[in-house]
Amino acid sequence: MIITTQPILSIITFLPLVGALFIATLPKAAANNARWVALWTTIVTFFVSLLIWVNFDTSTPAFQFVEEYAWLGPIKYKMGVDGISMLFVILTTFLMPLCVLASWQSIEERVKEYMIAFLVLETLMIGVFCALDLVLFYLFFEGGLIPMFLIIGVWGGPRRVYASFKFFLYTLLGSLLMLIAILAIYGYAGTTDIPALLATTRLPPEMQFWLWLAFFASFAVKMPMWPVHTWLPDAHVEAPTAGSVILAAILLKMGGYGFLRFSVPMFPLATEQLAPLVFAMSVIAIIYTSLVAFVQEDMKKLIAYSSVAHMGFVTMGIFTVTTQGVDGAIFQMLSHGIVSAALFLCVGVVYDRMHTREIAAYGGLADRMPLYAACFMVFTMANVGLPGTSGFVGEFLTLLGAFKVNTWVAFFATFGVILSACYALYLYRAVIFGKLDKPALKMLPDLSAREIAVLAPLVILTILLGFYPAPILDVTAVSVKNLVAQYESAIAGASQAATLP
Amino acid sequence: MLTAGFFYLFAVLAIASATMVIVARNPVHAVLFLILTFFNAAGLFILLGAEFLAMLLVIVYVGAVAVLFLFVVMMLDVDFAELRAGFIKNAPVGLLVAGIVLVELIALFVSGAAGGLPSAIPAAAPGTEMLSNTEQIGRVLYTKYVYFFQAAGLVLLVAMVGAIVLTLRHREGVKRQSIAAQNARTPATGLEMVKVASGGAVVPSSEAKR
Amino acid sequence: MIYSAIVFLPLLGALIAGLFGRLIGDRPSEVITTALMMIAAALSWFVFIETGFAHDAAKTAVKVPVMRWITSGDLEAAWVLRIDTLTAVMLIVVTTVSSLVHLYSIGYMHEDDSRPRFFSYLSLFTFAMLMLVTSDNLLQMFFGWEGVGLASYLLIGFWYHKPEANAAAIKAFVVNRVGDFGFALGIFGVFFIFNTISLDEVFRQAPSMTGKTMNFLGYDVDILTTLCLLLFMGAMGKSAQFLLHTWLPDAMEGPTPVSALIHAATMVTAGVFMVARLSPLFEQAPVALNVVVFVGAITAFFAATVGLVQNDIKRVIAYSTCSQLGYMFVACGVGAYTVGVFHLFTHAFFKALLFLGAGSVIHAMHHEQDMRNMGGLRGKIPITWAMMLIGTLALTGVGIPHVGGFAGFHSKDAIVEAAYAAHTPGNYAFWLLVIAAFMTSFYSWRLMFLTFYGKTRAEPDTYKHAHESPPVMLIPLFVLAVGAILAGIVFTKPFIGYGLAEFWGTSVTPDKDIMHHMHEVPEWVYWSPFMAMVSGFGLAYLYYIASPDLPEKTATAFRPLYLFFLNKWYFDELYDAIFVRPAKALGRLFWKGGDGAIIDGTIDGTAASVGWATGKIIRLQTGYVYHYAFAMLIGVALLVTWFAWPSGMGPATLGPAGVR
Amino acid sequence: MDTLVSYAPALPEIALAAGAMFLLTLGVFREDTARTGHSIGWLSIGLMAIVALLVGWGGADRVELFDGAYVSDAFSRFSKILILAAAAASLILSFGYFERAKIMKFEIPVIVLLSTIGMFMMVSANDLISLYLGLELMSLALYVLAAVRRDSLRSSESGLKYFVLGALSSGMLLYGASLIYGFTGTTSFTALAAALKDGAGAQNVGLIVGLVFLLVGLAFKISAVPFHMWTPDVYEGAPTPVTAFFAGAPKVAAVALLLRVLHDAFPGMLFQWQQIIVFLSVASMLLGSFAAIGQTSIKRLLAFSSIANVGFILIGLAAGTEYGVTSVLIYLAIYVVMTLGSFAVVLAMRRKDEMDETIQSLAGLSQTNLPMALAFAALLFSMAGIPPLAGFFAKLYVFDAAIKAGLMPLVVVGALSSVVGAFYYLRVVKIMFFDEPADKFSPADAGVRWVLGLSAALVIFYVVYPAPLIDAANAAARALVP
Amino acid sequence: MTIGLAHYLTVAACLFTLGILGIFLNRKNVIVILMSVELMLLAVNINLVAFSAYLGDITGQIFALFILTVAAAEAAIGLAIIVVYYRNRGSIAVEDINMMKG
Repeated sequence: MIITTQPILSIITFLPLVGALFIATLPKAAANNARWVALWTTIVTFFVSLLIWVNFDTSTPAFQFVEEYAWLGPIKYKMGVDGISMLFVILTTFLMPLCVLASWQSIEERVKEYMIAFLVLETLMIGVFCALDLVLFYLFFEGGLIPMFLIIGVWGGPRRVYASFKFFLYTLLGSLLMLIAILAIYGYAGTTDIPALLATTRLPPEMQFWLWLAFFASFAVKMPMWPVHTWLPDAHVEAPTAGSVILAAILLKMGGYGFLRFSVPMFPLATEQLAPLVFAMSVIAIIYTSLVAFVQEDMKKLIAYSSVAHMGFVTMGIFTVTTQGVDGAIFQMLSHGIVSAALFLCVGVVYDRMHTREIAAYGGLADRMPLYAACFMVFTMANVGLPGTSGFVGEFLTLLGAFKVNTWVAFFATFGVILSACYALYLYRAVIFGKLDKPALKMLPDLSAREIAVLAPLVILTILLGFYPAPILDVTAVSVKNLVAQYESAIAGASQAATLP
Repeated sequence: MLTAGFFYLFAVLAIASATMVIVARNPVHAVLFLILTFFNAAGLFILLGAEFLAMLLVIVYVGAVAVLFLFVVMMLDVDFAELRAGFIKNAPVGLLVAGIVLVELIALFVSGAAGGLPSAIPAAAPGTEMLSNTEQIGRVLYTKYVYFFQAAGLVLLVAMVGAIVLTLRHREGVKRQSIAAQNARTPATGLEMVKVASGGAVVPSSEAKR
Repeated sequence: MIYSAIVFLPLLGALIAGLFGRLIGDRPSEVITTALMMIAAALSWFVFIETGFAHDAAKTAVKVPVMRWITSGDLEAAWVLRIDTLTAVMLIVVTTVSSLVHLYSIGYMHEDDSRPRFFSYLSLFTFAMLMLVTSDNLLQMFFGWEGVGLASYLLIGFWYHKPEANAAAIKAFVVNRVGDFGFALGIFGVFFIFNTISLDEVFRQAPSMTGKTMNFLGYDVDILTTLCLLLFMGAMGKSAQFLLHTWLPDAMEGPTPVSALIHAATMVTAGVFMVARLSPLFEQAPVALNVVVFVGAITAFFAATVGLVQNDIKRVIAYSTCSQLGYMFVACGVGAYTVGVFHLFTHAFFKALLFLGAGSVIHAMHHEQDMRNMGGLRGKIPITWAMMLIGTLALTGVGIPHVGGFAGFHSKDAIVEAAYAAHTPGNYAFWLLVIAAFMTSFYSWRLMFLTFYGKTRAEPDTYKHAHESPPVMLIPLFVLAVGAILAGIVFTKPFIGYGLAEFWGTSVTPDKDIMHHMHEVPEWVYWSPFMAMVSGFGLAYLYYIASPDLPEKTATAFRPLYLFFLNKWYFDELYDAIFVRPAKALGRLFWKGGDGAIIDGTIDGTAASVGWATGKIIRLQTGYVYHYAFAMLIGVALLVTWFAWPSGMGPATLGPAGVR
Repeated sequence: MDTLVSYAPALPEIALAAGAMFLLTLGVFREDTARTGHSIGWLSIGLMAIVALLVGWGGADRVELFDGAYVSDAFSRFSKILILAAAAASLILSFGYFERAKIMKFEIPVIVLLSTIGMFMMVSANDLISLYLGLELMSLALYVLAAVRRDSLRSSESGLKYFVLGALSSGMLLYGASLIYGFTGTTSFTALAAALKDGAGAQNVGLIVGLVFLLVGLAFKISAVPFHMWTPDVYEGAPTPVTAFFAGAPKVAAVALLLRVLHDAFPGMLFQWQQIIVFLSVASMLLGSFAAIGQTSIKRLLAFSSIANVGFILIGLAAGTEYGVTSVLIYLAIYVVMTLGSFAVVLAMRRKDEMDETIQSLAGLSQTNLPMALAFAALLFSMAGIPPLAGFFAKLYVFDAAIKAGLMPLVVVGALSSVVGAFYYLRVVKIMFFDEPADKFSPADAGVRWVLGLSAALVIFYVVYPAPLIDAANAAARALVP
Repeated sequence: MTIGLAHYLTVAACLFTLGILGIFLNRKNVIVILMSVELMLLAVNINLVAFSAYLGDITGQIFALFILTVAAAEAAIGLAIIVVYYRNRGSIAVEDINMMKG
């Protein structure tokens, strides 16, 4: 194949950056040009990224499309994807054109800068999922803070300063601890090459414990897990629509991805030891944030809290370290990437018209906006986890995995499923149903062609993946199997070593 | 014994006058006490056999630096009535901290906890007994230590340039005699033909511009 | 192919009406969905006959693989249609009632301006229900299970302008979710124990698991009992059994055809279907079966008591449904699954008939549903009256013992007999069912009398304009009436009679003994439901025809009891107090208290203390040289002291300092 | 002739000194105008360029001169190049400012040159006396520079404060040097290292106290807490280009000197000085980060930021390994670039010839001058240590070095204080990007724009090709730590 | 009673401490601070000369020599700065030198 000889991942990663540089050279007034360039850049990136899906070999857990160049001495520039990371790349490239489209009209000021920030962010996000070196990973992981900070702060709502600072400092604190852990690994193993670390390095249990906690600090904040989740509602509420979309759909997934890539395989003993902690936090997240979501008055906040709850399923699934749990967690992340993105886009649709996100300001939109109501219904149901939507598969699998490990966890998490129905339907009812008696709403137009173009792919994917999740599950299967097998052998090895005198 | 006597004389006087330097209300007195301190220090130097440095201290410090101090003190014309050396509220704390450091240092020197203190002035190193202190310095100053000597020159250069940059003023309003300009004066530059409007005043063009 | 067509034609209809409804217009949407549904119904009958009456000794289920679904490790869940007799019975029930309701709705909904949506929902519901009944694994069943829940939610909330409708829709969904919570846990448990969720495989392994225990929530519990109870929880939710019943009466906020289809004939019976489908599993778990009997009996009794005093015509029927579902569960619980399914089958006809008839009444009365505002309608809408009468006769189980009667007579009486034959403690199941049968008769006739007899209490204007429904609404009534009359007589033998083994094949595993004992109950037992029915009718006649002031008096005399029944045993209030409001309060507490005060408070507090520290530090920077010098001196003093102290001296200074 | 050739390694210093004196003479004989100042300034920059070439062409080996008082090796060359770059850049930054302040005197570049010689002596010092003389040569010049705007009360006050405290610190340094000399009998680093081998000095409290005093004196120069107090006031009061100069070259020289002393003279007392450095490091990071939050003047903010940065530099120093030295040098280089860029921004904050140095005056800069806002934001994020900007790598290396040396707690403190630090950098970004725009700044001088652009570019694109800096720092560290 | 090295060091330490004290006890006159600095340097010189004598090594004295030189230069610069400051402020009281703080 030609593809394998090309640095395809680097091309995908840095294409958006090229687009951003191109936009930077445009004259200041050319807002529309900036939009179009951004759109085409993201679309081209998406189609190029499809090449890796097409050429992906699902029969091996090894990293594919690997590139390696000298960089910082022993620290290499190394990129590659496996079954766990590949789909996140696709998800990112897939959502970016939609984000650009969603921002088409809602962003009127400083369009050029906005598009540059987004494209830079895309580069960094793709990089996170492709990086095969710890330092390189950290670089991408952390670099995303800058554009996101600006996106929230410049184009955000009234409390954007508070939100952007909270977002930035919260995540920075977590990730600095991770950086220290990365350096500690580097110090111990003498390499930061991820495949090499995964394959050969067996860290001592004591060290695993601390490293696990340090990585956890970073990923838990990013996820975000209870009780370090409070930055998320604030960030979501203040961010512009596309910002929320990216935040919910991709940035949060970096946490889950990090758990899968680092915490579980590199620190299996610590994972086993500390999994109960994660379970407790996950279950609390599911129930607690669902209840909190139920009493929200702001649409975005409600969805943000629901994201926290859904991420609870992800962490729970990952730390069961069962095939189903991990499969489910990955699927849940991808599905949530689609669904939460769509929900935020839906909020954006009405926000663009009404400039308020207060739930009480709406009601009876089904009258004026039937198409919108239909789309919103699909995503609401996916959020609820209705079978036949993508939201179900992940939730089901994670719960299945959890039941194997701990019935209490499964019990409470399943209970959360009831609560998710409560808040999601409450939101839908308050916004879409009811009498259309608010005068401001009477002249609302239904979805425009552009909005349909944004939402339609998401509707299709939501339902398609609900009925036929195989494209995702097949890709992840081998890698997940390998992950679980490695983990189990590590645990077994350790307990064997412990029984020896 | 005699050495000891002189040592204590110089030491006590040095410390006492140094104390006076920092507590004297009148800065002129302070400078004078400083000079006294230097003299006593020079005495200590002589006890230690460093005649050259002792002389240098007297000549350079007392002769130049201290006088410079005195000069500046006078020049600045500070209202001495205002200069009270009143102790300030947290002086005790400062004294305490300084006292701690001092006690620690002295304890260090006296107890011999600092390893390797030579206890007596050794006999002069072989081969150098013929040389006076000044000769010894002279032998190495421009050979072994030429680098430092040059550097010290640069330090002094900086001091000179710096002092000039900071304090030298070309006063703008002051008219000075410029002989060259006077000599170069010609009728063309010195004379100006002015047409006087009837009822107007005679205004030189250089002033008319203002 | 046929099987696929039956299942997917409704989906096709739903998609056409849903996606292109506004494009192609109202009428085409209606026609297309209805036609597709009728084709499906016709095919279903064909399949039913082929499957149920094929003379094949070792009947096994036909499986039609459709598509892969979830594959993850050992978990293999595919989309497969499984056709056996039980499925076939359900197929005809679902498709027949559904197609009739479709047809009926063309008339009933003709004033509504979003008919394509309505028909799309109906077809969608039917598709989900068909997926449920044809499921080959628990996950697909769960899909159908939640799918019908969705459709139910959409249809109850179809008139989304009405706040009550919206509330009822959410209530239906959420309460069902509570049941599904158990169902889902049950599926997890099944997979955990059997490592598969395929029905056949689970059934094959089930006997080997009897008596074994597993750890669940910290307790060692019997595997099969636990799993069955968890799964049954789902059935309780869907079939509106006691404790999880509250959504069903409220669901009457939806359009009446919906009530007929979903909340009488099909969806609510899914629980019964599930227990029957999982009979091989339940048969191994007697404790679970006892629970099923208990819940069923209680529901049958409880719902009937509430039905006695309701004034809304649809709510009476709704409670009746609830009660009848209790009967079915009792049948299943005692092991007489086929009896339960038989009642399900007959009930579908007459209950749909009653609902559609009630719809016809409501239609005639311009959407008046309160029976206190009716009366004397017999002359105005005679055909509807006749149909309702047939339905009532079937429901109350009118028939001549040992000869035959309306549908309900055959199926319901069989349940009562089975309940007796099962010898529950004190025969409580039997007695509760008999009492319920009496009450059923009473409230059914009460409904008839209040609606059709006596002097009208309606608004004169409304009464004047009351008119018979159009043929498109009446035709379904006729068809259902035929079913209500004949279903019992025709199908008793294959369903519960001596032909049952051949008819059911391997699709249901009934308890052999119960079917045997059922036919050998004492004569008085055999007569008891008949007596209950007759006395119920007599009492109703007394109260509502002979001396119409009696109800008032009774109500006053037993006011607390009356209010207790009228307010549905105060379940809504109870749930509101112990679930809904605490949940909201908790949510608010977590939000303001947990997130706001504690978590953000900590963070903001940290930020504030940083600011505080900053202020302090800045004040150290006084601008005075002597302070700066002092700071330096302190630094020096600290460092010197640190090293003068032996601890700072390093490893080489363990001995006395200064010793060389 | 042979003697002269043998002085060749000291050619950079000799050239600088000769050049400085030549330029001084030239200036004296020219009219005392801004034009003269300008041309002497450019000539000085040219001289620095030539010297840089001379430094670069020096051999790779370690050469000792003047009876071992002077040493030239890869380490000194690395530091000298950095010093020259920083000094030249701050000279470029200074022209416009001095011209507008009407103090464009030819002496200023000459004094800068003289102080540069002092710094050269510092990084090449191999003897306590050359250490002291170099330090004083530099410091005296700096005192003058701080007060050079002599009609300004702020400038003279900052000069005065700097001088008084600087004199105090050099007194302490000398006291330490005298003790060290007394307890070892030598002032040569080479001899010191030999005498203190195998932990011989560890028992000697007098020596340790001497080391403490010496380090205190040096800590003052790098403005490590608690010897930092002069920094904010002097940075604020001194003319901005001078502040830029202060924050760059002298800091490089002082840190290099510190490295030189600790690694060349006291490798045997690592355990002792490590404790001091750790203390200074923790105090500097925390205090610098916290105090910066409350600032309203951008110059004071940068002052505290530089204090915090010194804390991070000291992390690498505390490691006490070759890798630690590498990390410190990398940090220094990146720090110099960031600092000069930031001061270029400060110099561009001018409205109608009035400098406005409050942070608030940057409000909405992204809307009035996007390139400048972006460049400054890049510098700020870099200082906060956010990848992929250069500042991240600086922190990465010092953290890594410290972790490899087993100083995990120190690194954790470093991480925490960089979060606090990020807060105040972010605040500036917030003011530039989120706030409503204030009035436009007057167009910046070409020199300022060039320095800003170049430093921003270096900070942003360092990630692409980091190898040269790493290689150079490695070589330098190898030279220092055998 | 012989006068040993410790005696000289003690004298020097006293002078040194007095120098430091002078810097932060004095609130009124900057010039006194300069004098305090001179005291500190003097203390250093005593140290160096004493060590030099007791070690029999001339380096200490050379060091002291350079310190004297530099101290003179330092005094010159210091006084120049004080003069400049005085011209601006009209005072050299230490308490007045606090325009910049925080």
